[in-house]
This record gives sequence, structure tokens and C-alpha cells, in this order.
Amino acid sequence: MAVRTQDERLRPISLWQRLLLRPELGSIAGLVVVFGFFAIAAGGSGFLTWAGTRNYLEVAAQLGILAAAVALLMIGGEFDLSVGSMIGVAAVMMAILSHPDYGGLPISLSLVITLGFALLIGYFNGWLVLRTGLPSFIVTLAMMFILSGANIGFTKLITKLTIVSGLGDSLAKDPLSFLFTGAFLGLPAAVWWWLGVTLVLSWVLLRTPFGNWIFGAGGDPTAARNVGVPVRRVKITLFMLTAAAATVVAAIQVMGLGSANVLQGMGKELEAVAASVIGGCLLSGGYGSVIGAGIGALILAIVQQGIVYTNIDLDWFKVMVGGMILGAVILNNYLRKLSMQVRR
Amino acid sequence: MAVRTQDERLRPISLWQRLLLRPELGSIAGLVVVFGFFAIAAGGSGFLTWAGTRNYLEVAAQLGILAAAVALLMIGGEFDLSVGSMIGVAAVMMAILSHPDYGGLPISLSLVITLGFALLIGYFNGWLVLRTGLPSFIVTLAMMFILSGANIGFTKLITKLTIVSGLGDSLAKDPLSFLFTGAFLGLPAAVWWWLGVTLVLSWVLLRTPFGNWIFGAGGDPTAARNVGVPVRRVKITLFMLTAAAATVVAAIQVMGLGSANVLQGMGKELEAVAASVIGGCLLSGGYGSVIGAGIGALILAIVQQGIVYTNIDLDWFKVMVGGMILGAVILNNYLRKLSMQVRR
Amino acid sequence: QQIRIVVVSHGQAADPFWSVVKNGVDQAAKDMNVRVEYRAPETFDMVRMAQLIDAAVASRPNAIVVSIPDAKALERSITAAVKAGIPVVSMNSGSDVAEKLGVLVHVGQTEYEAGLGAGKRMKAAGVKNAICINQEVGNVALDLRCKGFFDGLGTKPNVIPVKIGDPTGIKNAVAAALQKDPTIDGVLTLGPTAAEPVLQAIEGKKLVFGTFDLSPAVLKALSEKKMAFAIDQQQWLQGYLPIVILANYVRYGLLPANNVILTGPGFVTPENAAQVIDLSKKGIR
Amino acid sequence: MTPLIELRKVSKYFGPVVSLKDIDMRVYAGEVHCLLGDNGAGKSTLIKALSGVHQPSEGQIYMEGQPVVFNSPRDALDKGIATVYQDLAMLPLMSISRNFFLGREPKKKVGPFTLYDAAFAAQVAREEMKKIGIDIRDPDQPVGTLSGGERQSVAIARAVYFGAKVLILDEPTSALGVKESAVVLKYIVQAKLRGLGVIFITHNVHHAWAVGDTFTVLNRGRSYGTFKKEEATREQLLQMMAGGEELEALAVELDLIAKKDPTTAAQIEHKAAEELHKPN
Amino acid sequence: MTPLIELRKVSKYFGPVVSLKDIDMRVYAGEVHCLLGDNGAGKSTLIKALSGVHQPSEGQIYMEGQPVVFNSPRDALDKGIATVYQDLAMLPLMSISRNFFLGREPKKKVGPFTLYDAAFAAQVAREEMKKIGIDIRDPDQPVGTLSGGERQSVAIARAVYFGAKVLILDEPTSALGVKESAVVLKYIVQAKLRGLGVIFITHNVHHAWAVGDTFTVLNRGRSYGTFKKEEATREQLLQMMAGGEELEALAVELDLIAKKDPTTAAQIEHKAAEELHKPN
Ligand SMILES: Nc1ncnc2c1ncn2[C@@H]1O[C@H](COP(=O)(O)OP(=O)(O)OP(=O)(O)O)[C@@H](O)[C@H]1O
Ligand SMILES: Nc1ncnc2c1ncn2[C@@H]1O[C@H](COP(=O)(O)OP(=O)(O)OP(=O)(O)O)[C@@H](O)[C@H]1O
Ligand SMILES: [Mg+2]
Ligand SMILES: [Mg+2]
Repeated sequence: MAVRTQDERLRPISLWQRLLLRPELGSIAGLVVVFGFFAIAAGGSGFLTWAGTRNYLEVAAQLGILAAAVALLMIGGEFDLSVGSMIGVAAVMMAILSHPDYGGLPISLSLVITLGFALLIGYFNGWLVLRTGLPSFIVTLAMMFILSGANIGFTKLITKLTIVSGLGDSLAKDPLSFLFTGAFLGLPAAVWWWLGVTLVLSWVLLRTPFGNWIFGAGGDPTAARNVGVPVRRVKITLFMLTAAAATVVAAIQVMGLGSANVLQGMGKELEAVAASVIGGCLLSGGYGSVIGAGIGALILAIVQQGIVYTNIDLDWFKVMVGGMILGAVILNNYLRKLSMQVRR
Repeated sequence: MAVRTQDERLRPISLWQRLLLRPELGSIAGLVVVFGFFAIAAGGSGFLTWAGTRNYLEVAAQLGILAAAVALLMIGGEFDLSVGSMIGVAAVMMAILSHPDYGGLPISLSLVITLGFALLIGYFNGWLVLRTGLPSFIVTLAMMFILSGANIGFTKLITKLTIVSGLGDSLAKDPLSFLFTGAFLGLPAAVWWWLGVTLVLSWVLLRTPFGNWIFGAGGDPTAARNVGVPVRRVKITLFMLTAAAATVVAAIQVMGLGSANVLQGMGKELEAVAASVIGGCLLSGGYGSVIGAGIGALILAIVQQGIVYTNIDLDWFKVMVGGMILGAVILNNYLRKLSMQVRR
Repeated sequence: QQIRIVVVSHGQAADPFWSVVKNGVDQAAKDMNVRVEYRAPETFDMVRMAQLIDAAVASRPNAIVVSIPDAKALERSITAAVKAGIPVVSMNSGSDVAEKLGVLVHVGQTEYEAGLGAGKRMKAAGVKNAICINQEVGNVALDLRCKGFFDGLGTKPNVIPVKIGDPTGIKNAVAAALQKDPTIDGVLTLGPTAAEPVLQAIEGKKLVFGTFDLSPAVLKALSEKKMAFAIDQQQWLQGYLPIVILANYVRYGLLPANNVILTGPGFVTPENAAQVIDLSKKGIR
Repeated sequence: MTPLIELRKVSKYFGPVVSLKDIDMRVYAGEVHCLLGDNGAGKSTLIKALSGVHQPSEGQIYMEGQPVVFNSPRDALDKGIATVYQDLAMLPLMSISRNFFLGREPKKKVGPFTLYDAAFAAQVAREEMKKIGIDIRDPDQPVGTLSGGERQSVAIARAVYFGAKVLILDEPTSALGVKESAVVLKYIVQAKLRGLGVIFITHNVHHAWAVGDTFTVLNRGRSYGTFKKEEATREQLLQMMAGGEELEALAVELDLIAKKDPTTAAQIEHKAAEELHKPN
Repeated sequence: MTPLIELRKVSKYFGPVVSLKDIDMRVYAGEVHCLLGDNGAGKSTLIKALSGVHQPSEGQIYMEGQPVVFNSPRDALDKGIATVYQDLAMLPLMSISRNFFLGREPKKKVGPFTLYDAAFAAQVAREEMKKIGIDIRDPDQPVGTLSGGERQSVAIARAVYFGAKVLILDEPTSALGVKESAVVLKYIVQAKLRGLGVIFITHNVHHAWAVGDTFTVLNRGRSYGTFKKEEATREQLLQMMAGGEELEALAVELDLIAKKDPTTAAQIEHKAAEELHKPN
């Protein structure tokens, strides 16, 4: 930050307030409260142990990888409701391609093929949205139907089932699968992927020209185009990125489990959006943070997994999840407003 | 329309183009195409019969009642993802209140109580959105979890199951249930409700001061507030209206079937949004039409039910639905652009 | 004129259990040389199901096959079909109400009884504290399986709701439940989508694990003795038999005398798992 | 005479930003009160406090001697204050006539229902726009397709039509052509003669001088004080608005530039500098 | 001399709306070409066609004698045309420095990566804004919290900084104070002396006269023709901009108003009418 000359039109402002102005930092308060709640309510039953921590981190990781890409897309002013079914498509495709009875390919090769296909779908999503000028909400809603439908259709055509299991052996042989299923420093690979994806994308957003374009394309596409931002290219790239993130999540799930089913990933699209919003992204685009989306994913995962450790009757599971989400965003919002009333 | 003085800055424009400028009229093209497709592909197997027509009209009616309210809410600049679970809550509540084993109330009384409760939830939704300034997407997403969770929790607490069935006798006794289950001129009550709700809400939107405020509140709340529109009141009313529409749908379903299930209405929130968008509503608010939402609902219903008459395999059902939605919106959009390139 | 039969079930096309039912339907259609259309709602949705049955009736088929998870909700639509002179056979659920609704034959198994059987089996294996993993809370068929299970076991219900599309979430939820309460010594899942992740969650733990319905991975686990049993309704038959019965009924007016045909519950255990593996891969079991 | 509207020690903070500090101001009925000042001086913030958009952080507003609090713009409107905002408060997707009447819809009774009188709205919008010199093609046209100046005219026509006691105009002429500006100035005078208090923000000294009775100059959120027209000359006003020294420095600079490239630019530059110096 | 940029018979239609019709125009290097005209005359549409936002419906644009097609604003920018749009093209939620460099980010190499040079951006934004007379508090401040004039200054500073051959300014001074306007005029002269072609849209005759070399007047989408400064007087220009007769009618009207209430308003009114008549 440049040296600031003091200006009589500025009242003093603390570092703390400056921090809270960052889009993601409000959500940390939500995280603290949610974590605190479960530490108290469920600390005794294993929530605070290493195993418990790993448990929710793993869930957070998968959502977080997705949310990082979805957050970028949201900042870029678009939505992708098809990302959940993309996970299912990628998972099943990868599984069928490597399954000894069908494709029989090494898993690394099928990962590459699947990734290529996912990028194609992402490109198509973006192309369609920009070509038609239709809202991405409705285009990707239709794509969600098409993808999950085609997934069922093809899978049944090939395997007669909607589940592809029994990959175990072909996985064990492939060294690449360690990249998705291994562990490092006691944490599963997914968590490292999460960290990596979040940091890289956050860096892209904040430190590269492309990041600036994302903000521009989301904030006001007309204005951005008028000053020379290649809005089309930016948005298409973001759609492709989102599809790629879905493939990574699918790879982690398939290689971890040795099986895939067509329902995989269902509903993840809304969870990823929720994580991004909790983390400070605006639904209207042009504002948000990748780190925030990561924190949002962590909050959701802690709520989801933490409840199992408490004594709450699980019939009320969803009420708790909803209440916690609401509490977290309200708190986050309130704190941000409290510390800084700059914007209307 | 006032008398128009001819102006040399205006090129002549045909009535046809003028019509296509209306937000809903583009969607009629989508309707024609979809209907045409099924008339050809499934005309022989009963789609075109009276029973077939009644069948998809009934499906359209329930979605349409919801979509009319959701469209108004969207024009008013807000979302309600909780409206699907609101249907479930209202249905189960009504059923439990009138079930001989539990509430034992006359169905009309339980309808009134449920409606009151729904209005309260709607009010709470609106209050929360406006009070916190959070996007309605995230607030009502949380509400969706809370409502459907509470629905499961309470229903299991009271009935030990997630279903409440066996209302038949208490329904037959109540004359009011005819309002929701009867038929008039061969069409089921739901269809008449649909027509009524659509016409009344469309009239409110286009012909009353309140309708003008809805456009204002959605188009730019700050600007609208600055010129004196009571934005808060408008939005809260719309949230309440949406909850009320959910209750009407629930009433039609419960009284028609004599049973209720906690999953009822799940996913309807997205369908209603899709119907509204197909019908020309902008997701960003400030623009759209209630009639259009009704046409959107009809398109979706024809696609959903029409496929039953074709011999498309169930495995590919969703692909068809997705493809049809996409086709309808693209066509609609294309025609609108073709006829009038006024707006950027 | 080829015979046309419409099947309306409450289970989604994507569900592994129901995809086997559909395979049975398709095979029967081929074997009997009839045209069959299979329809189902996207989620457990009685309103949609009733609408689908109505549409089926409107399309005037030669016969209809339905599942009846909620007799009250479907009563009107089914009786309408019967009144319209369309022969109806029910499958999977609804054995208790089928006759009352005018259904010719019921082919299936009651969910509650199957759950009860699972519970008794676990009790016999010495299980004292079990959990039931429900991947679609609100689906009455699954509710009944859990309910029967705990009735058979004679313990307080302890249901863990999980999300069907999230294998890692399922795995970790079960891991969390086991960590919280180490006395848990029995796990029941309600389908292979949940069973496979749970297999990982219980790896290395000593407890009795059973599931509803089969999949290649489940059978492999059975043969490796990682699981105690899998309950098999032989749902292939629930799809296959109604078509055969109806085809013969429409063609020749023939009908079995027994109006409830039970297809299960059959228990697959480590002892007999090997012989089923091949069939499972073909989508028959 | 009690002022129509009075501000006493009004301050407004946005978080750390001090937008207004201890402003005193009095506006009387039948006067045009010009609010002058550099960009960012706080003029818009001040009128937003008067029209209920912002609530002052400190200080009190009085209307006809009574302390008032405007909780919302509607509140202020109901008390007779009509405002043209600098950012116009227009809805681009809505038609001209609906925008014109947004928040104050003309009503007609049809049986038991109160309806929006669309025909009346279209007619009035067309007429009022015509009065201001804009002949709109079609009152149903969305405002988003109008040019900047046309849009501004809609906002002005609306405020004038609804102005009851106080009319506030935030840079109403900035996007307008010469002709249209003249019409707006005429409107301001008419409103004043009808006994309204008019608050008029402008950067154009000529416009301010042509219609203003009283001038309040803001600088960086503080008031330089209020002057009557009789008490000042136009040149003094210009000095106040621009902060004389800076202008002189500029003239010197322009001269320097001109010297760098004397052949082509000298005369033009000189003339330009002169130009800038003298009338505006 | 070949013109830097030339339009031949350019027309632009929006559906039924005829925004421009058969416009011919030539802009040379080292000249300030003023585009004048009423509200809605088509000035913004014309410059949008020049900066790649719209493609002309008919006609052809030439740059240095070569026919060109601008497929996008980026295209035009790459060919050396920088524009300040009337609606500014600013992103309210983005910081000043990021807005300043949006689309033309300063880059630095760190190992194999090309990064956005935030420090450089902040410094340049601050400096360029200072040059135009605005001392911004913090280059990280979102543009949405700036006053209208401050925002305008960011847009101008940006275009000037990036202007390569042609600089287009659509009413850049409309929201600016006297002082800031003077700075912008100075900028325009500087750009011209550096050999750029400048297209300058304004409603302010003084501003146009101060810096303009050539004037093109648009009226309802058609061109009234192009005039050199030498060929006209300021009064003629004013007449062209405002359409003389109407102004006279206005003066009469203002007199009438003044007569209705002669006691209080007579002199003021008279003066106002005079004022309006003479310099602006
Ligand atoms: N909502 C806000 N949050 C933070 N700062 C604000 C806000 N509104 C205004 N400001 C600041 O207050 C100062 C005064 O702004 P204001 O809009 O009142 O200026 P102005 O005098 O109207 O300027 P102009 O002539 O350019 O329109 C500006 O520096 C602006 O940045
Ligand atoms: N996208 C569009 N669709 C329809 N009409 C348009 C569009 N853009 C401009 N117009 C119309 O074209 C005419 C010229 O508009 P333009 O913005 O070029 O005027 P202008 O000369 O810049 O006016 P001002 O001085 O008020 O800015 C206006 O009447 C406007 O309504
Ligand atoms: Mg201002
Ligand atoms: Mg313009």
C-alpha cells in the first residue's frame, strides 16, 4: 500500500476495521462462532480430536475446491447450476473408462480424457450464455437436466446399472491416484488440493490482470467491454474452470471410493453458491473473495459434520444446518456493517 | 395508447413487432413449438385427447399458481428458494391439523390456520432479507433447510413417519374442499385457480399503483426509495404472497390426494423460477410478466407430461426436459431479438 | 396391434435399486414381445406420481403397472385406471392395499417386513446398538425399512440422515457417529449408494454391517466377509413378473390365483455371495 | 420571517469519511438558494440529508420553524420536498410515464378498486416533457433508451410537477443543452415566483448568477458562509467557487504550454487562457 | 493532409429509432474537434460508433485513409482511440486504481508469471488524479463512494493517460467544478499539442470556444455541417447550438413571467433574461 497523506476529511480508522472491510474477513467471525458452538456442544464426543478435525476438513475440502471456482464465476457475474451434475458425469465417465470390464484404461489417462470433456462442457456453457445473452441461471439449469439425464442414459446403456463399482485394482496400480487419495502430513490429499486451488485462484483474482478482468466482467459487463476487457473470453474461461474443479472433485471421490454413481454431486451446486455467499461474494457479481468461499465451505462442513457429534436428534439435522447458515451470514454481515458504514 | 405524432426519428414499426416486444409474447413461440413437437410425436397416443389436455393443464396449474407469485417476487427483485419446502410444510400442517388421529379440525379451519402460518413465514422471510440487507437467495436457502428440516422433525415427532395419509373422510365432509378439488366446465379447480391467480396478479402488476411499485422496487430499490416508493412494504408483501401461493398449491394437493408427505414440493422453487424466466422475467428484477410466467409453467408442464405419451426411454427423460427448456428459451430469446433490437 | 404397457414407479431412474427393476421390465418386454414405457418422478413425490398415472391412463395403454408407496395418495388415480377398464398390477410396495384398490396382482415385498428381518438377523448376531443410514429422508419406503429394522432389533431408533449425492459426506458422517458413540456395533444402510462409502468408514472396525440391495462392490465386500448380509428383494422379478402376467392376461385372460407374489426378502450372505456376483454385474440382482 | 427550511450544525459521516461538518443554512420561501462548491464538497450529501435519503449524523433540520426528522424520502416528499437527484433515480427498464409517476401514481376509481391511471400518466408525462422542450416519441418508451439529457429532463419535469414547498435540484443542467438549460432556469424562476423555496446546485456560474438570490459555498464538507446576491459581484462568486489562486496558477501554466510550441499554438492558447480567465 | 479519422455517410439505427443519418466528419491530428448539439441529437451515438461500442448500420469509417471496422472497444483502443463515455464506464465496487487500469493492466514479471502491478497502478492513479486537481484519499477506495465529479475525473485521467492517437471526450466537464473544468480544458489543449486528434462533446459554449478548432453541429441525428473557428463568431456558434428563434421566444416568455409579479421579481427577472441571452 502506498504512503498515505493524512487528510482532514478522513476520520481515523483502525487496522481492525480495515481488516473487516475485506470481503472474506467478516465470514471468519461466522467460522469462529460455529466452531465455538460445536467445540462446546460436542467437544467431549470427539469433534475436537484429530480424527474429528480430519473428518470435517475432508468434507470441507471437496466443497471448497468447487466453491473456489464457483466464487470466481460468481464474481465474474455468472452462475453454474450444472456443476453438481458435472461431478456425477465426470465421476461416472472416469470410472467407466478405467473399469476393467469396460474401458480398461489407466486411471490417469481416463482422468485426462474426462478433464478434456469437462472443459468442453464448460466452454459450451459459456458459449451458450454469451451467444444467446440468456441468463446463465436458466441455461445452466437446462444443462443440469441434460447432463444428469445423459449420465443416466449412457451409464445404463453401457453398464445396465446406475452405479459403477469395483475399480479398486486398477486404481492401486496407478501411481497418479496417490495424488488424489494419498495423505501428506496426516492430512488427506483433498485438503491439500483445496488449499492449493484456493491459494492459486485467490492469487489469480487479486494479483493478475485476468483477476482484474473478472471483477470488471462481473461488475458491469458493458462498462468493462467499453474499456477493453475481453468479457467473453473471461467468462468462458471461468465456466471452463468451474467444470475443471468439478472434475477434480470427481477424481478425488472416484479414486477414494473406487466406485461412482450417477447421483454423485447432486445438490453441490447450491452448496457451493452458499459457501461463496457466506464468504462474501455478491450474487450480482463484481465483488467477493476466493478465500472467503473457502471459509464458507469450512463453515458448512463443520455444521454438517459437527451435528453428528452433538446429541441433537438428527431428525432436526436440516433445521440446524439452515439455522447455522443463517446465523453465520447474519453475524458476518452485521459485523461488517458495524465496523464500517461506508457503503449504503 | 395515446395518439402518436409521427416523428422523423422513428422508422415505421409493425403491430407484430410491437406485440413481440411484450415480455411474455416471445414465450408463446416456445409454447407453440413445444406443443407442436408433442402433437406430432405423441398425438396418436392420447396427448391431444381431452384427458391428455386436462392432465397437463392440471400439472401446469399447480406450477403456474406458484410461478405467478414467484414472477411478481422476481420482478420485485427478490428470490424465494424456500417456497418449495413451504409447500411441504403447508401440506403436512394442513393434513395433521385435519387428520382424525391428530388435529381432527375441519379442513377449512386448518386451511385458514396454515395460511396464517404461511403468511407469517413469508413476512419473516421478507423482514429478514430487508432487515439484514442480505441477498434473498442465501436467506431463503437457509429458510429452505429450516422449513424442510422442521417439517421432518415435527412430522416424525407427531406421526412417527414422514407421511400423513388417510384424510379422505374428513375431506368429503367439508364443502370447502370442493373449491380445491372440484371441477367446473370439465376442468379441475386447480386450473381455475391458476387462471384466477394469473389474471388477478397480472392486473395488479399492470393496472395498480402497487404494480408500479413492484417494478420500481425490483429495478433499482435505491432509486425507487428516493422517489418515495415504500420498498420495504412492497417486498414483504411479495414474500407473503409467495408463501400464500405455496399454501394454495398445498391445499390443492392435500385435498386432492388425501395425504401429505414431507418431501412434497421439493424442487418446485427452481421450476417456478424457470417458468418465470422462460416467460420473460429478468433474474435481476424490474422486468417481466405474470402472464409470461403462466406460459412458462404451461411449457414446462407440456414437456414433463408430454414425454409420458411418447416412447422415449425413462433413462433419457431428463435430457429431453433439459433440451426442451433450452430450446424454448433460446427460441423465445431469438425471436424477441430478431423483431426488435432496441435494447443493448 | 402390439400390446402397450405403462409402468409408473416411485423410484428414480438414477437409483441403483430401481435401475434393476427397470432392467427386469425391459427384459420382460423383449421376452413377451410387448411395448413397455417406464415412468417415474425425479424425487419421491406422490403428487407427480399421481399425475404420471393419470397421464398413463389418458394414453390408453393395454395395462398399467404401479408401485403403491402411499395408498391414500394414489388411490384416486389407480381406481380411475381400474374404472377405465385398464388392468393394473402393482409391484414393490402396496401388498396390503392392492386388492382393495382393484389391482389384479401384487408382486413385491413389504419394506417394513424386510427391515424387520434385518433387525432380527442383527439381533441374532449380538448387536445391541445400531444405526440406520437414510439417504433420502422423507421417502416413506426408506422410513419403513428403518422402522422395521429397529423394531426387529428392539432398540431405540437411531437414524443418520445423509445426502445421496455426497459419498464423502456419507462416509464421514458414519465415521463421526462411530467416533461419538464407540458402543455402536451394527450399521444398516438402505442402498448401495450409501453402502459403498460406509464400507470405507467402518474399515478395520469390528461391527456388523448389513445393507439393502446389491451392487458389485457390496457383493465383493460380502465375499470378503466385510459385511454380514445384504437384503435382496430380487427386484428384477418385481419388474419382470408384472409384465409377464399382464401380457398373458391381456392376450389370453390368464391370471395367477395367488394375488400377492412375494419376491423377498432374500438374504445374501458371505456364503452365497459368489454365485450372485455375475448376475449383479449384468444388472439382474 | 421563519425560514422554510433550516439546518443547524448538521454533520454527516460515512464511516471514516467526513462528508459534512457543522453546516448552517436557511432557505426562505420564494427564494432560489444556490449551493456551490468544488467536486466532492458535500453538496449532494447535504441535499440528500434534506430529502430524507440520509439522516444527519449530528445537528437538526427545521421546517417552518419546527424540528423535523425525515425517515425516508417518502417522508420528505409528503412534507412537500421534491428532489432531482444527481444520479437521477430513474429506472432504465421502466417506461417514461411510469417513471414519471413512480411513488406518486395517479389513481382512478373503478368500482371498489383503486387503479393506476395509465392514460392520465402518459398524457401528463408527455405534456410536462413538452413544456421543458423535449418532445418524447412515446411515453411507453423505456427510460434506458433515452439520451443523458432527455433522462435528466424527465427527472426535472417530475420534480417540478410534484414540488409542493421546496424544490431541490442537484446539477439539473449539467447534461443539458443550451436551450434545455434555459428552460430549466425558467422553471426555477417560475417555482420561486409561486412561493416555493428552491435549492439549486450547479457548477455553472452563469446559471447560478442568472437565477440565484442567495449563495452558500461549501468547501471540503464545511460552509464558507452564505451571501446575498446584493452583497457580491459575479466575479467574487467565481472566485469563491474556484478558489482564485489556483485559477491564476493555471493561467500561468497554460501560457507556459503555449510557449513550448509557439508556432502553431500561441494565439489559440493565449485566447484559451484569456477565455478561461474571464467568464468561466 | 489525410484526416486521422473520417466518417463517410455513417448512419445508425436502433430498431425503429434513427439515431444518426448520413454523417460526414473529418478529424485531423493536432486539432480539437467539437461536437455540438441538443440533447438526443446523436452525439454519444456517434462517438460510440467511433470507439467500437456500436457498429454503424450504414457508412464507413476511415482511419488515416484506410477503411476500418471496430469490432469491439478493445479493438478501437488497440488502434489508439481512447474514450471517456458519458456514462463513464466505471465499476462502482472496484477500487480507483483498478478501475483506472481496467482492461490495460500494468504488468510485472515475477519469475514465469505475469502479474498485475498493484503498486504501480496505485501510484499512477494517484499521480494522474493529482494532475487533474483531485487529491484522492486512497487509491484502494471503491469508485462507488466518490462524488459525481470525482468519478468523472477518474474517467478523464484514464483516457488521457491511455490516449494514443485520438482522444474522445463525451461531456467530460458536465459534472465538474469550475476549477476542475479548467484543468480538463488544459488537458485537451495539451493532448492536441502532442499531436492527438481530440473529439470533444460539450453543451458549454465557453468551453467549446476556448479549446475548439473545428465545430460540427448535430441536430436530430443529422449534421448541420462543419465550421472552422475562423469562419464563425462565438455568437453564431451559440445560435447554432441553441437554434436562435427558440431562445428569443424564451426571453419574451421570461419577461412575461416577470410582469405577472412585478413588485418582487421584475429586476431579477430582467437581469436573468439578459444573462441568458448574452453569454450562454
Ligand atoms: N455513501 C458514501 N460513503 C462514503 N463516502 C461518501 C458517500 N457519499 C459521499 N461520500 C463522500 O463524501 C464527499 C462529498 O460527496 P458529495 O457527493 O456530497 O459531493 P458533491 O459536492 O455533490 O460533489 P459533485 O459536485 O462532484 O457532485 C465525497 O468525497 C464522497 O467521496
Ligand atoms: N440503444 C438505444 N436504443 C434506442 N434508442 C437509442 C439507443 N441509444 C440512443 N438512442 C436514441 O438515439 C438518440 C440519440 O442519443 P444520444 O445518446 O446519441 O444523444 P446525445 O446527442 O448524446 O444527447 P445528450 O446530449 O443528451 O447526451 C436519442 O433520442 C436516444 O433516445
Ligand atoms: Mg454531487
Ligand atoms: Mg450524450
